[in-house]
Amino acid sequence: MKPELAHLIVVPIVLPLLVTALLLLLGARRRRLGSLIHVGAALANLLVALEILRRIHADGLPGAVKVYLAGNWPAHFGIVLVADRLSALMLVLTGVVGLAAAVYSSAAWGRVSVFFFPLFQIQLMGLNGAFLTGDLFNLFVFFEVLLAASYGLQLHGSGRSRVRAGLHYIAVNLLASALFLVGLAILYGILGTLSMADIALKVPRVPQSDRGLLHAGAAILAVAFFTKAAMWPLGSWLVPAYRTASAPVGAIFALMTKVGVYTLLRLSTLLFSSSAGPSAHLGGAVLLYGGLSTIGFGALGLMASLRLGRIAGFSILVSSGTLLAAIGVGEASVTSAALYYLLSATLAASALFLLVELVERAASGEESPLRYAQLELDEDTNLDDAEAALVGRDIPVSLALLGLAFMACVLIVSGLPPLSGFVAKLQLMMALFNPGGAQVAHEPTAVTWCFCGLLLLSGLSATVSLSRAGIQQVWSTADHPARRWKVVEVAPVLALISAAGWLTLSAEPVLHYTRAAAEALYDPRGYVEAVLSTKPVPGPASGAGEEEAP
Amino acid sequence: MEAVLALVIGVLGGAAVWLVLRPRTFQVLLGLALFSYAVNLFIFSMGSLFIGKPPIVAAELAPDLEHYTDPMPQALVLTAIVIGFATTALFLVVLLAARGLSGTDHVDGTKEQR
Amino acid sequence: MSVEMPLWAQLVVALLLVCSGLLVLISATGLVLLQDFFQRMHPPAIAYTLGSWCVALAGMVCFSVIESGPALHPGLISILLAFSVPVTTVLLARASLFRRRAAGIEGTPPPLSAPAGSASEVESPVASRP
Amino acid sequence: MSSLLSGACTFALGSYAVASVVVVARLIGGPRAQDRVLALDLLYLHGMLAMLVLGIRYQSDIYFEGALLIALFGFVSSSALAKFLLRGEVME
Amino acid sequence: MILRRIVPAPLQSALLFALWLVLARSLSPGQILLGLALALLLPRLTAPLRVRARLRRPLRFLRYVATVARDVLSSNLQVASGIVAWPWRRPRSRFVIIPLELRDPVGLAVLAMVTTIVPGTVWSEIALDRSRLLLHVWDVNEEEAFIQRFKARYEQPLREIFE
Amino acid sequence: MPLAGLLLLPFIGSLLSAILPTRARTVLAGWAGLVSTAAAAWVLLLFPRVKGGGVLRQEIEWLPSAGLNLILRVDGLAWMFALLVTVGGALICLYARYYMSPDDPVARFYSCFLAFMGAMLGLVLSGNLVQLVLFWELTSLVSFLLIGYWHHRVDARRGARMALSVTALGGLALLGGVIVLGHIVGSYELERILASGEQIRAHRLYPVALLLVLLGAFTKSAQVPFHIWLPRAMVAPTPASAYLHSATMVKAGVFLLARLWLVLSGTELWFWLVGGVGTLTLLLGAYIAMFQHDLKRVLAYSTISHLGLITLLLGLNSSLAAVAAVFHIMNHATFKASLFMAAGIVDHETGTRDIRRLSGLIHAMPITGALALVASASMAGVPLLNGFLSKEMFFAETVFLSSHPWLEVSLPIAATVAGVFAVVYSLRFGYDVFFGAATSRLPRKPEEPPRWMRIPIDLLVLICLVVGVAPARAIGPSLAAAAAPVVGGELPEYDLALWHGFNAPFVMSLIAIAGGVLLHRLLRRAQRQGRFNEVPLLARVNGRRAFESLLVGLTRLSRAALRVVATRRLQPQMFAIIAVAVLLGSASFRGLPLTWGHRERLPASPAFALFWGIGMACALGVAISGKFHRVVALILMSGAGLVTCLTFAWFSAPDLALTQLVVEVVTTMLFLLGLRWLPMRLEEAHRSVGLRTTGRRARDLMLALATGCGLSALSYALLTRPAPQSISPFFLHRALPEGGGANVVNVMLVDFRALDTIGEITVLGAVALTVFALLRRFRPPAESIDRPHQQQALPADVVTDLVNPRATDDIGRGYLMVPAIISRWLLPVALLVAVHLLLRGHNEPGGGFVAGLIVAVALIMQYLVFGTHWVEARVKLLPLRWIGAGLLLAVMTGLGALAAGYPFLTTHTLHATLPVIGEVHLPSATFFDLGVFAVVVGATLLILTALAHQSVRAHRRPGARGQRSSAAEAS
Ligand code: NA
Ligand code: NA
Repeated sequence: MKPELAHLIVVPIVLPLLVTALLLLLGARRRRLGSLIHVGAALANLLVALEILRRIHADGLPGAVKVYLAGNWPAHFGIVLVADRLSALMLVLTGVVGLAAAVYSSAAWGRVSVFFFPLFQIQLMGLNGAFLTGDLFNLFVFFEVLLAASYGLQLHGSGRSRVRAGLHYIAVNLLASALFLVGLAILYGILGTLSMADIALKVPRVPQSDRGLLHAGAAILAVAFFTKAAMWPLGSWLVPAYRTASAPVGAIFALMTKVGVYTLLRLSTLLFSSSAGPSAHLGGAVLLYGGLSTIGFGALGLMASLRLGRIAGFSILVSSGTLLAAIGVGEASVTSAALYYLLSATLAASALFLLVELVERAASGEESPLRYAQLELDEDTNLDDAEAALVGRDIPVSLALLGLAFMACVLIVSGLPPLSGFVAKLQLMMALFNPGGAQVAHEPTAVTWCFCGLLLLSGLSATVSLSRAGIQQVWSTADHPARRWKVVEVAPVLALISAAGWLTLSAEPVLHYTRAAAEALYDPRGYVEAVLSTKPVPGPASGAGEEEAP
Repeated sequence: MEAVLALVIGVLGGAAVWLVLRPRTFQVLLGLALFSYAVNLFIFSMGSLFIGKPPIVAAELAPDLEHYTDPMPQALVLTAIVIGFATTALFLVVLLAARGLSGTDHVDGTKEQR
Repeated sequence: MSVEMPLWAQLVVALLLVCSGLLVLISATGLVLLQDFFQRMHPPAIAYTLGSWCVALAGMVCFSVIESGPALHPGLISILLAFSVPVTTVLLARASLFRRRAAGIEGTPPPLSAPAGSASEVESPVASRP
Repeated sequence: MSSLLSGACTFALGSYAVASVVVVARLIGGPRAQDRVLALDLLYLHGMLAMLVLGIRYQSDIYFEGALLIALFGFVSSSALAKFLLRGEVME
Repeated sequence: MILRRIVPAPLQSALLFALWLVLARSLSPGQILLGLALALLLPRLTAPLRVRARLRRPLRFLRYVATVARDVLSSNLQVASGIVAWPWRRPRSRFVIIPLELRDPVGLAVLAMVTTIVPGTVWSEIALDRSRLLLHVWDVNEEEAFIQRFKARYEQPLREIFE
Repeated sequence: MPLAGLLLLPFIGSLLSAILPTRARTVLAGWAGLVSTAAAAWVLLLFPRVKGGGVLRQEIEWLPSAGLNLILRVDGLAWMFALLVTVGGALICLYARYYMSPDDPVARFYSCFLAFMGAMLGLVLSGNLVQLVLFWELTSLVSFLLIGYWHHRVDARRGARMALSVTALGGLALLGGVIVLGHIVGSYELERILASGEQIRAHRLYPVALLLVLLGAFTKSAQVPFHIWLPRAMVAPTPASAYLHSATMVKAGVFLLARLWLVLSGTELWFWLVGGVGTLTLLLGAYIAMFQHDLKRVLAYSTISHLGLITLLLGLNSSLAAVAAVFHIMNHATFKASLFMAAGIVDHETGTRDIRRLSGLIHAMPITGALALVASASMAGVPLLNGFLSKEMFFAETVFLSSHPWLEVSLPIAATVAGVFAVVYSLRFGYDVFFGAATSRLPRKPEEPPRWMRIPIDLLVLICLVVGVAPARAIGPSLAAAAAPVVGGELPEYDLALWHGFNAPFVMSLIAIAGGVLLHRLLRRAQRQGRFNEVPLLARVNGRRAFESLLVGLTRLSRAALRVVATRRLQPQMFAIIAVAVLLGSASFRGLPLTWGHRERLPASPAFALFWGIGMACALGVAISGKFHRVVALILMSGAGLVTCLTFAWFSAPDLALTQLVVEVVTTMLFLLGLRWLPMRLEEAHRSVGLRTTGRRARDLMLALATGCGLSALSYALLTRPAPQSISPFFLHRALPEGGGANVVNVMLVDFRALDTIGEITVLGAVALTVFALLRRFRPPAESIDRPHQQQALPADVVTDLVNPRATDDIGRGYLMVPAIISRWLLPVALLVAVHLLLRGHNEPGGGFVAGLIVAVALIMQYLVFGTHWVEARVKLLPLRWIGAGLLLAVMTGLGALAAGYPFLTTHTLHATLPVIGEVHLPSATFFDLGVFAVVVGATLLILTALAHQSVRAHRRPGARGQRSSAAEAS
């Protein structure tokens, strides 16, 4: 890394915080300037993330890892920020979704409360930090940062159902955070370190008498992440909380379960890699079966839901389950496909959350979908007797775009061609059937069948449910006179969809990238070495160079 | 003494779990607050506990774990205390808002459901 | 810990500590033993005053000897206590009076501020918190 | 640390502990809220005294600030409780 | 007058300065400088909430403090022995209404502190017009004698000091 | 020229028409027709190159690493379908120009239409099965848009949705099948798969692959029971129906069967599944078609029947049958498309499609009538028309089948019966509409349509005739080219002649025609008498209803299931989280038993054992009293907090003790502020506790016990273990020389782990903002809007010392006089102590957190005694600024290191020697700690004062009694 840009890694954390401070000092008076700063910061965030990704990828090494020693202390003593391919990918995803949501929110949401923008920025900071940190406790802190902001954002606007959902959301997350701490404490008690890389080094050397404790710590830690990733049966909180959140918040929340997934992926590959001795691949089965049941749960929920908001929530559950199960399989090829899936699913879910609000704004005052479900059974109109004329109706451009965007969301969420959702599911299934590549003979196991079946089934149930809700809520919107949507509201949706479209077209380079990321994950030596060998900048403050073994 | 301390942590945790599973929001709040005591003590007990060996280095003592207690868990607990306080405050306010909006202090916002 | 105190200092400190322990025990006993709330408000004063003064004095002696210079800071505690304890006591006594009047407990004096004749500062006995 | 001093410290600490147990009987048993508040206030005092004695026992100054804080702020909780009992709200 | 502007509350500043030195446990020039700065700064910061009172007779006040300290000791013993003797002899605790002449709030606050730290008396209620005080007394034989002694010993000096 | 151009052409056309003026129907139709015609011409020009079994191929890189590239591949079969698609498209464009209403914004229609054409072309040209699936689903999607074109109609929306749901199901199944095939062969390329027939059929997974692929094909080609979507899709504009539901989309299924015939057929399973479903569809479709009254539905069911026929042919495992199938695909496309268009014209001209209302139209529109009659004759299998030829081949195949004896008998019978039915429904379409007395009771007066609207029908009917009369000359080469790839290049012997002699198939045809005419007479008579207006036997079977019921049922079922596996209630969720943690935690010790360590135990201290006993008692007390005695619980919790604090102090953690202590105070204050708004819960005297409640409590108690024991065991195990090889000596070692502070914990907070601290203050700030925002919209419970009962109990006219600080400016009155003065005295002291702790924090216990909390508490105490109004009238606190400034200071301190070329948060210490003071060390960490301090002050104040403001707001709220009585209170 060029020295003058060595600090790039810390920017995704510092920038939002700085903006938060500025926005707070700016106060409520200068809204326009505030929202300008807000959007500008989100844009800068994306650009920085892209630059980090570009640099890491440009390295070309299999285990390209950039390490930043916050406070100039050597890795396992101070807190270290690590950007590898996976982190960079998540940063970019955060950047894209964050920018879209920021632009969307600049339309009106800031006006509702002066705190929306600061909280949003804090949320970004938390997400970025969680993706970057290489320290277990710092991870906890960034989890708390992003959760604290998310509490505020979720509750934004208040109202009965929102507060009720928020109460559950907060209670569940507080409990999960407590478990996080318990698990983390046990790991520290056994290993004496908090640096993830250092932990990875020490896990194989844990004496047999301590290993049970180590596993218990890891298990309790995992339960916290399971909860945050909304694994069944710990994920019932998700749908109400996400459904009631305002649109840009829902969009950014689409990322939040992914943080849980990311952490599970990061820690399970780092701590329990194949070189972890007796602890290798610990908990894979739990992840796998938990993930599968989450997919099933999500599919059920999709089938059962009539409202778009709920459907969007359940689609998040499905994606979460898919990712968890894919991680549980523990194969680089499957993980690579899962990473691609993660990108696609997150973009689609974010777009969907933004869309839901636009649609619901237009369709407010419509008949309730529940009544619609009743209607379906009752009448049986003959084709001829329908009163409506056989003359098409005009669809305003904005609505047409929105309709197309909605359709694109449906396609991606349910994995129908030709968009990225299809590529993702295809890749996943191909990888599941041939984890070692097409040429390597491999007998599909029951799990493979189950996984693929659930993938297809969840796709079907997404199709059925989204088309049902879409027809009811999007198409019928066309009957109404033109709605007032602002460009800044429609544009982010289209941008997210376009990003997904780009994913489809550039599937090859993206998959190339995710493959490299996944392979690096399953061979964490590069990560560990890079982190532990990074030297502080020599100078008066830190007596660098004379680093000693712990 | 270790056994007693472990017992304290267990009792705090058990009482917290009991409260967290209760149907009244205020009980859940108390439970979460108690749980943070338990967790803080739990983290704290991970460091080697010593009496009278605070991690405040003095020139005459060799800076090792013989003469000072482990500062790391303390730093962690300190952060955890503050975060715990913040989240408790938040939960309290949300609880109040929920009580005001739903007219009941049941965690699900529904009337009696015992 | 490196400094060994002279015997007289040890004796003084030990004596003060034992005194403090005994006083605190007595005050606590009083708190449990006594039947009436207002009676129970008296014993804690022993711990607030003499009980803590003894310890503070012991601390002053001890640290003065160790640091071979006047160590006044333990005494600060006693002074601060003299300021802070009255706040609680005043409010608590007033609250107790109010609650006893509200509950209609025998032997509670009528409010001082109300004009003569109005017996109570509350309209009717209200269900009060335990 | 001589055995005399440490014995005295142990005695004082023990007395505080026993006294605290006795006080906790009021804290839990009440019977009325004002009793509990009074007991809590006293419990804080015992905690403060224990810290001071620990300071003497380990001849360390680090316990002093804890005691100072209790002396300075121990009353805040109990006054707030008392005011709550009296007025039903802490800040009017 | 310039001095007055720099040090708006000299007594408070002095006490804070002393407090700082005690807390700092050091008499180094740095700490003294810092203490001075704080002693000047803090009264300014808290000026809107400062208690405006004048200690008219400081020496009388010191004597008063000594009296109270002595009484604390004796009352401590009295109450402690009362508790120890409780199974055999019940103290005659009762409420006593004390007619007040002291009206200065600061003086009354000091009186409240005194009654609190002297075991055996509990400040219970003060009339809105500050004319009467309700005290709960640990052990009182003759009410009138107690009232007289209380007024002479605790109230009268405060009137001299603050009014 | 690359094939990609052919594929892209319709898509480009589609995009262009989307942006053309939406009502320029001539331009649009012309454009779409031009595109289709160009594509058709392109396809036609390819014929010489595929005629002799040649294959055109173009590969475009997409996902080379996964072995997935876009491969465009034209062989005979693909060519034939491409021709159907493009020529059909061109004809339909012309037709649609006249069919669609001038008021209709048709740009969308043509855009979708061309997109569909592109998708269909992509499907038939796919040289890669994954790509085939891709375009397969694309056709479903675009057809969804076309069916729902008139989306303001409820039937259109439903029809579209049903089509999408069913075909999407099939598409996903097909995807699964393709994945399995790809797994078996090791490639998704069509050529490799076609070459691996043996391998596939022999593979263990063949049945799975077959089932999944068939599911895809059957749904698309409307085979029973997935046929239900097709009749409902008739709500599409007729041009779309004519295109999608005769020639193209519904043929995708049979195209797939033909495409993979070489690989998948030839097994018993194939025979029974494909043949069986085909037969069933053939018969059922024809049967239902007879009784339909809607012209388009007759056509729809007849299409189902014909698709069944094709499927059956493909299922017979005979290459001759496969050839017949291909032939029938072509024939069906011609006559069915023309029939659809004719139906459209009838509908367009008369305003109805109800056969019962239509009669004698031949008089009004003789040419259209004639064309329709020829086309329906072809559909009925009348000789001299193309339909007859392929049907004859079909009859022949059923007759010459060698299989089970009963099948050898029953299949020809079934075929004949289907033939009879076909004649009946053809007559219903042809005879019932155009013959008989001309009726005048029609919505519109019928007349011949515009000439150009009829041209497509003219052409198609002409093809029917030409092929029917001179099959070998007209279609022979194309059929050969199309059929050859299906059967693997080796065409069986067949004779495309009109007359094969008086053989069994011919007899069957005769029987069918005769029987059909007879049956039609009978049916007509019966329907005149009002009978058989519903489908006999199947009247109650309603496909749409069944589908909707299925969906609603599924929805209900999943809701029921969801109630079991998910919950909207909090308690089960919390239970699940804890239970899973306990379960997984204990499962970790399977095979690795939990043992205690051998660390030297701590010296016993009865005093602390007692204190801890108090802690436990308090905790249990909180658990017991939490429901009804909130204040008690709060007090007890403070007790537990104090014990925690003492524990910290005892075990050498002075910083923790300090922080815990102040946090304890603030928390108590916070809870009390909250309790003001939480109406009291009164314990009911005789509350009966149900069995369920008891059970749940027992369950919760068990979990609480388990968690408690688990935590105890874990902490005991770890407490007794020797300390691990910790990284902590490093901190002890470096704190003073490099961190510049002796208090290692503080140095960790502001230096080693400063990033944690940054996050932590951010959390605090975020929570404060959230609390503030939430409380701005706070609506208190109805029960507590009024003043607390303590205040209400005071009669307004009674003079009391219990003054409300809101009501008076003179706070030196009443019960608050003494607290007010003392707390004002203590304020500067507290601030001094805060500064003391802040400044010494780096070297001794203290630091920004504690200092900040102390300042906040000191200020809050002023609120407590003076009330919100009084304080805020005198002191401007601006907590938001504190938070912002604090964050800024902390971050800027961290960023300062960047200027010196060090990483974020690197500490620098300023060493200076000042005149009087001497040596001064000023670490940058001090500024960092100052930032922490500011955030803590701001956040704590913001949270507490926001709550405190509620009392003020409630006071102002209309309806609150406080308003009236407060004045009296003050007097
Ligand atoms: Na007293
Ligand atoms: Na540093």
